[in-house]
Amino acid sequence: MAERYSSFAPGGTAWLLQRITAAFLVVVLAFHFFLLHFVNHAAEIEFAGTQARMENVGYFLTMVLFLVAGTFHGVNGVYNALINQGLDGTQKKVVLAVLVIASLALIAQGIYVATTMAGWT
Amino acid sequence: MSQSYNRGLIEDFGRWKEFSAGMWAWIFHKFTGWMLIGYLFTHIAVLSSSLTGPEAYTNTIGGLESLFIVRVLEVGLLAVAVFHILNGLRLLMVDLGVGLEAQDKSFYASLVLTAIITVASVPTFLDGVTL
Amino acid sequence: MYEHDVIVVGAGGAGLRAAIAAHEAGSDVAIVSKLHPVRSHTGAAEGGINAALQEGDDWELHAYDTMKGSDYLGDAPAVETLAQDAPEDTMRLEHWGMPFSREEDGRVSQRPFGGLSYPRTTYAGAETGHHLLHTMYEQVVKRGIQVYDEWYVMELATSDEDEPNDRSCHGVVAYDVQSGNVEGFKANDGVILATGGPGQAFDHTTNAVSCTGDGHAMAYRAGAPLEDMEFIQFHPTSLPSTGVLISEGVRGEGGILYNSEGERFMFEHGYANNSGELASRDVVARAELTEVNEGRGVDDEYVHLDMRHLGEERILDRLENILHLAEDFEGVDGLVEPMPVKPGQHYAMGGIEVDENGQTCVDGLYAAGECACVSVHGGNRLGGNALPELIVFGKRAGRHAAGEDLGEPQIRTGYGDDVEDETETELPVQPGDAGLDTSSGVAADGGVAADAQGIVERKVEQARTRVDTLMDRDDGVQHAEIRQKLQNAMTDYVNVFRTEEGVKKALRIIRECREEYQNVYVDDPSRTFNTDLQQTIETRNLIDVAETIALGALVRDEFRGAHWRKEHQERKDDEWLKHTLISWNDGQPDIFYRPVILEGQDKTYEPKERSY
Amino acid sequence: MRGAESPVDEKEKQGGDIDQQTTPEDELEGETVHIKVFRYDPEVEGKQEPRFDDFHVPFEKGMTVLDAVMYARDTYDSSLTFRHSCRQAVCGSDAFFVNGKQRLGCKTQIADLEQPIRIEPLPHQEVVKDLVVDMDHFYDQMHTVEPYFQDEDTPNPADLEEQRQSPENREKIKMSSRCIWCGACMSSCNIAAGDNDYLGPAAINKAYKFAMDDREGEEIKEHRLRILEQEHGVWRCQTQFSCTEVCPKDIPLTEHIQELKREAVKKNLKFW
Ligand SMILES: Cc1cc2nc3c(=O)[nH]c(=O)nc-3n(C[C@H](O)[C@H](O)[C@H](O)COP(=O)(O)OP(=O)(O)OC[C@H]3O[C@@H](n4cnc5c(N)ncnc54)[C@H](O)[C@@H]3O)c2cc1C
Ligand code: HEM
Ligand code: SF4
Ligand code: F3S
Ligand code: FES
Repeated sequence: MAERYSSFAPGGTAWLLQRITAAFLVVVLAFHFFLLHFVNHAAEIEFAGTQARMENVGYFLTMVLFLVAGTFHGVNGVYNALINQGLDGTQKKVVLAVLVIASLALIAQGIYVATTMAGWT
Repeated sequence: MSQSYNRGLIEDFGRWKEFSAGMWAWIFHKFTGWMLIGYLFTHIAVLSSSLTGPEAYTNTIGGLESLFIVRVLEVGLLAVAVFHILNGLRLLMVDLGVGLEAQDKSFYASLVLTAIITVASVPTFLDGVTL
Repeated sequence: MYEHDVIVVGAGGAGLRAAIAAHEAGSDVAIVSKLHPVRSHTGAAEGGINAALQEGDDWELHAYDTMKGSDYLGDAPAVETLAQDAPEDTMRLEHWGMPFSREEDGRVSQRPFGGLSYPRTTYAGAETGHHLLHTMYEQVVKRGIQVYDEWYVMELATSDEDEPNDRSCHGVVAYDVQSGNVEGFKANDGVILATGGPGQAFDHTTNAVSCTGDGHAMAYRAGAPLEDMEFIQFHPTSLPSTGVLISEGVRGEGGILYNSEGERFMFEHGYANNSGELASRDVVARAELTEVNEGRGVDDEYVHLDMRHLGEERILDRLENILHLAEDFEGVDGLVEPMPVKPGQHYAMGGIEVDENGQTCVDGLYAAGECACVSVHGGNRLGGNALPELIVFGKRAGRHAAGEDLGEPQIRTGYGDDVEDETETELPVQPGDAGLDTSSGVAADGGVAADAQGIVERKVEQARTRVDTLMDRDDGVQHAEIRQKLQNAMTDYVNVFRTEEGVKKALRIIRECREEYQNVYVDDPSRTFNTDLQQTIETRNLIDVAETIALGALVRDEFRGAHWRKEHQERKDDEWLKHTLISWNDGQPDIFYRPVILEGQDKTYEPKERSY
Repeated sequence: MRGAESPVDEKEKQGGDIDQQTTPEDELEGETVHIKVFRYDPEVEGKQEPRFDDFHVPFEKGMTVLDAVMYARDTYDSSLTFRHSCRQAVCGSDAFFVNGKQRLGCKTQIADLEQPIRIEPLPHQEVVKDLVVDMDHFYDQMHTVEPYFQDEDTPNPADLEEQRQSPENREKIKMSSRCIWCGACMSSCNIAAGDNDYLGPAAINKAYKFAMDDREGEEIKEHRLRILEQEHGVWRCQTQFSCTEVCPKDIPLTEHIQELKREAVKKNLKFW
């Protein structure tokens, strides 16, 4: 008989967050795309425009949250996909570590860039 | 990995023909999700040019946007994002237990809508770029 | 060699219940089954479990109905035990989580069934057997009882004293279907056979392909007599093309039988003026065949069962799976058209002779469930009485094998001073062993009985030789041919209507089958999952079982319960209030009789005219 | 039909290389059915390399895939191996991969299929021989969810007192209780194929049956949810729906899994 599962690591939190971030992303991603491709054409983007937008604290915060949510959602999605393919043991731990570091780096870099854009550095 | 007796050609090819709507949706969602996260990393990298200075930023963006290939890729990205969003909404509905009977129809609807939105946005995306 | 206190052969309702009971009594028990437990044919039972649960009902009424249904061939101590224990054992199933159908107040539902004076058939949709089987398997999993699934039991390891009553059973020999390895299983305290029915002896049957009477044949060859084998129940409503059963529940809920002329023949032709469609099964089955024989059958083969008038809601609620069955196996939509039905072999009332504790005359050898004959069903089983038998007598066999004291049994077994020898009937052919087959019942080597270990080992050797012989032979006949011939003979001549000439013909054909079997060979050279080998062994068992059915049908020259004889149209209570017993007698079958016990705890069941 | 000994039988005994075993179509009168059956046996020369054998069997109204393979076995090649027993979709032995879909042989009408009919063992499980696959992993997963009723204070059976259950509650678990352990769902699920530890739709459905049964009580329900929400439990399901599509008992598996996910989330939210 199969061993009973002993470690009760509830995966529900990550699952729920994946859904919540998804719901959030729908809104901001649509906004983002619309703003930067339809309202302002991507080709016409200039630093000045970006800075103008970033200086708005609301916009800044939205973008940061967008980044954090997107990173979590994307990286958690990738991680889940790998577990679905049977990733296990040490390999799993290594992958998790790499993904967490990459995410943190991405978020840090992103926030740094955003503050630069806003001209707050 | 699952153990399965090597059935040679039978197992390797042909299986995809037997996929159902739900399986295709899963594959596409996965594919588009990976594209998006890949893009997110690239995107931040590109935006990092602003750290060097405003001109570098403007030039990088402008330079990239003047390339036809980038525009095409952007259309692709839009398609990917739109599908991921629409199917993501479908999945959210499924998670809430709404409209489970129509799960295959909603998948097909996502595909069709994605195609329409993508085609409709081509003029905007390709505006002002030359080959 | 594997070793356990109690070995249960078979994992249907009876086997699982026996194993749980033995386990609860503190025994180290293991189940050996040729199918994974949830594949057992108990899962096919649809209708329900009879148990006097409700206030207005009473176990005595249940016992009375059963006795009457049996046409006074049931043994009262067994019948009363069944009726007394069924309520509690049914309740226990509920406590184990079995999803019974419910009333508004949350209590389990009961419905009317043929031959019952009170609606006491407890059910779970139209899938009662499925739920019963799964619920008990769940309990087996919970208790961690060892199950050897896909192990085919070939023979019993029984000592070889001359008198079966002196013999003892010490285990079984089985082979692992997946690998083909033949191994011994030593049982310190007892072997319980729960191998189910022998339906595959017939061509048109509601039984599974795995219902091949293995337990019957093994016990028979080991010396335990088979009892009342001539009593075969033919279910009046099976689908014509496959034999798939349409539950009696349909008639219980109000389904009506029509002939091709649209007549409700049960009433209009006077077969059962009171109960109509709900008369006991033998009555309805004969009525249908009479209609067909008199030219009022549909397509000259079947009649119609109509439930449309019950309304979609009620049908979906109570009989939903009947709709699926009719659709999937006959292509008929029960909501818009009547369903074609005809009688099909359904149940064997007879079986391995046992007492109320499930024990045979061979020490340490038990039988329970459909393969056993206690006897509660006598000449005819009432619908919904088999499932309670599984749990009541399965439990008793398990407890007794595990060493619990259940009191002196009142029913006697084996050859003894209370039996009467058969003398009158002339047999058309010599039944029994045809010589060359290497499968014999007991661990004989001419010497003194060895110790338990030795007996099992010797049987393992014999079984290995037998398998090798079958596998090594390169040509001859294949079992499928013999099996088909046997099944056809039984369905043609030992069916609902029996004539002396017909039964004799069947016996001759069975003899031919036996002789052909001497040249049987297994074509598949592989040891891995060799179903060809397994079925070849099963076919041998079917021959033994079919022969006892035909022998019983020949000697019993009366009409009782399910046993109808053209030349003898009346029940002969003066002569035939006795059980037919057939003993293998090391290859020279013996027929003898034991009187029926009609004296119950505090009343005697006086045979009455059976009218519905 | 016995006369129609397939000529290839001979070749097989010689262990010759045969990719195509063919029963002569012209010897059979009337309408025939063409089936291509997957063959493999680790022990028999010529079958160690998987191949497909062709059989032509006479068609009859109402014939099922199981009838066809049984006919082929009994008439042409007795070594053709598959599990089967009840012939009426209750024992769950004969789930095969028929024309690219997991189906019960006995419940699949030949008339509904395109010919030639390809019959293979269930994908994603080890093949033991021909159409027989190793079911152990499936059984293990079923056992993992503690598939038995747990309630400590049931009444004494001798009092003939049942646990009350409303008809509505019984209705709620009705579909889930129909599972016959055929394994079709598990075989169809990509996630189960990739992740051996995934409980799989059948086991989760089994747990659903108990978790939703009011007779068991809240505490045990929580215990069950804890088993289900470990890493390889319900969260692995990616709502592919193929399990629901193939289930011969029409159990809404995806719906049940989703409901359990929500139950688990709800339960966790309570602690926040
Ligand atoms: C279609 C149908 C509907 C029915 N409906 C009802 C009903 O509504 N109510 C009712 O009371 N009764 C009903 N019956 C009768 C009742 O279901 C059966 O009599 C009963 O289920 C038999 O149970 P069992 O445990 O004796 O045998 P089974 O359930 O047949 O189990 C036999 C077991 O023995 C094993 N076995 C057999 N041979 C060997 C061997 N050689 N080695 C190892 N293992 C072996 C098999 O693997 C199996 O596990 C119905 C029967 C049928 C066929
Ligand atoms: C805009 C709205 C979005 C919605 C509604 C959405 C929805 C979802 C949902 C519901 C899932 C979970 C699938 C599952 O576990 O069953 C998912 C997975 C995923 N998402 Fe999104 N998402 C969105 C945006 C994004 C973005 C912006 C990214 C990239 C940064 C992204 C990357 C991913 C990835 C990588 C996965 C995992 C895919 C896989 O299974 O391999 N998503 N998405
Ligand atoms: S859930 Fe359906 S497909 Fe899965 S094992 Fe049970 S019956 Fe078979
Ligand atoms: S196919 Fe698999 S992914 Fe979920 S919906 Fe069914 S379990
Ligand atoms: S043979 Fe039992 S399910 Fe098909």
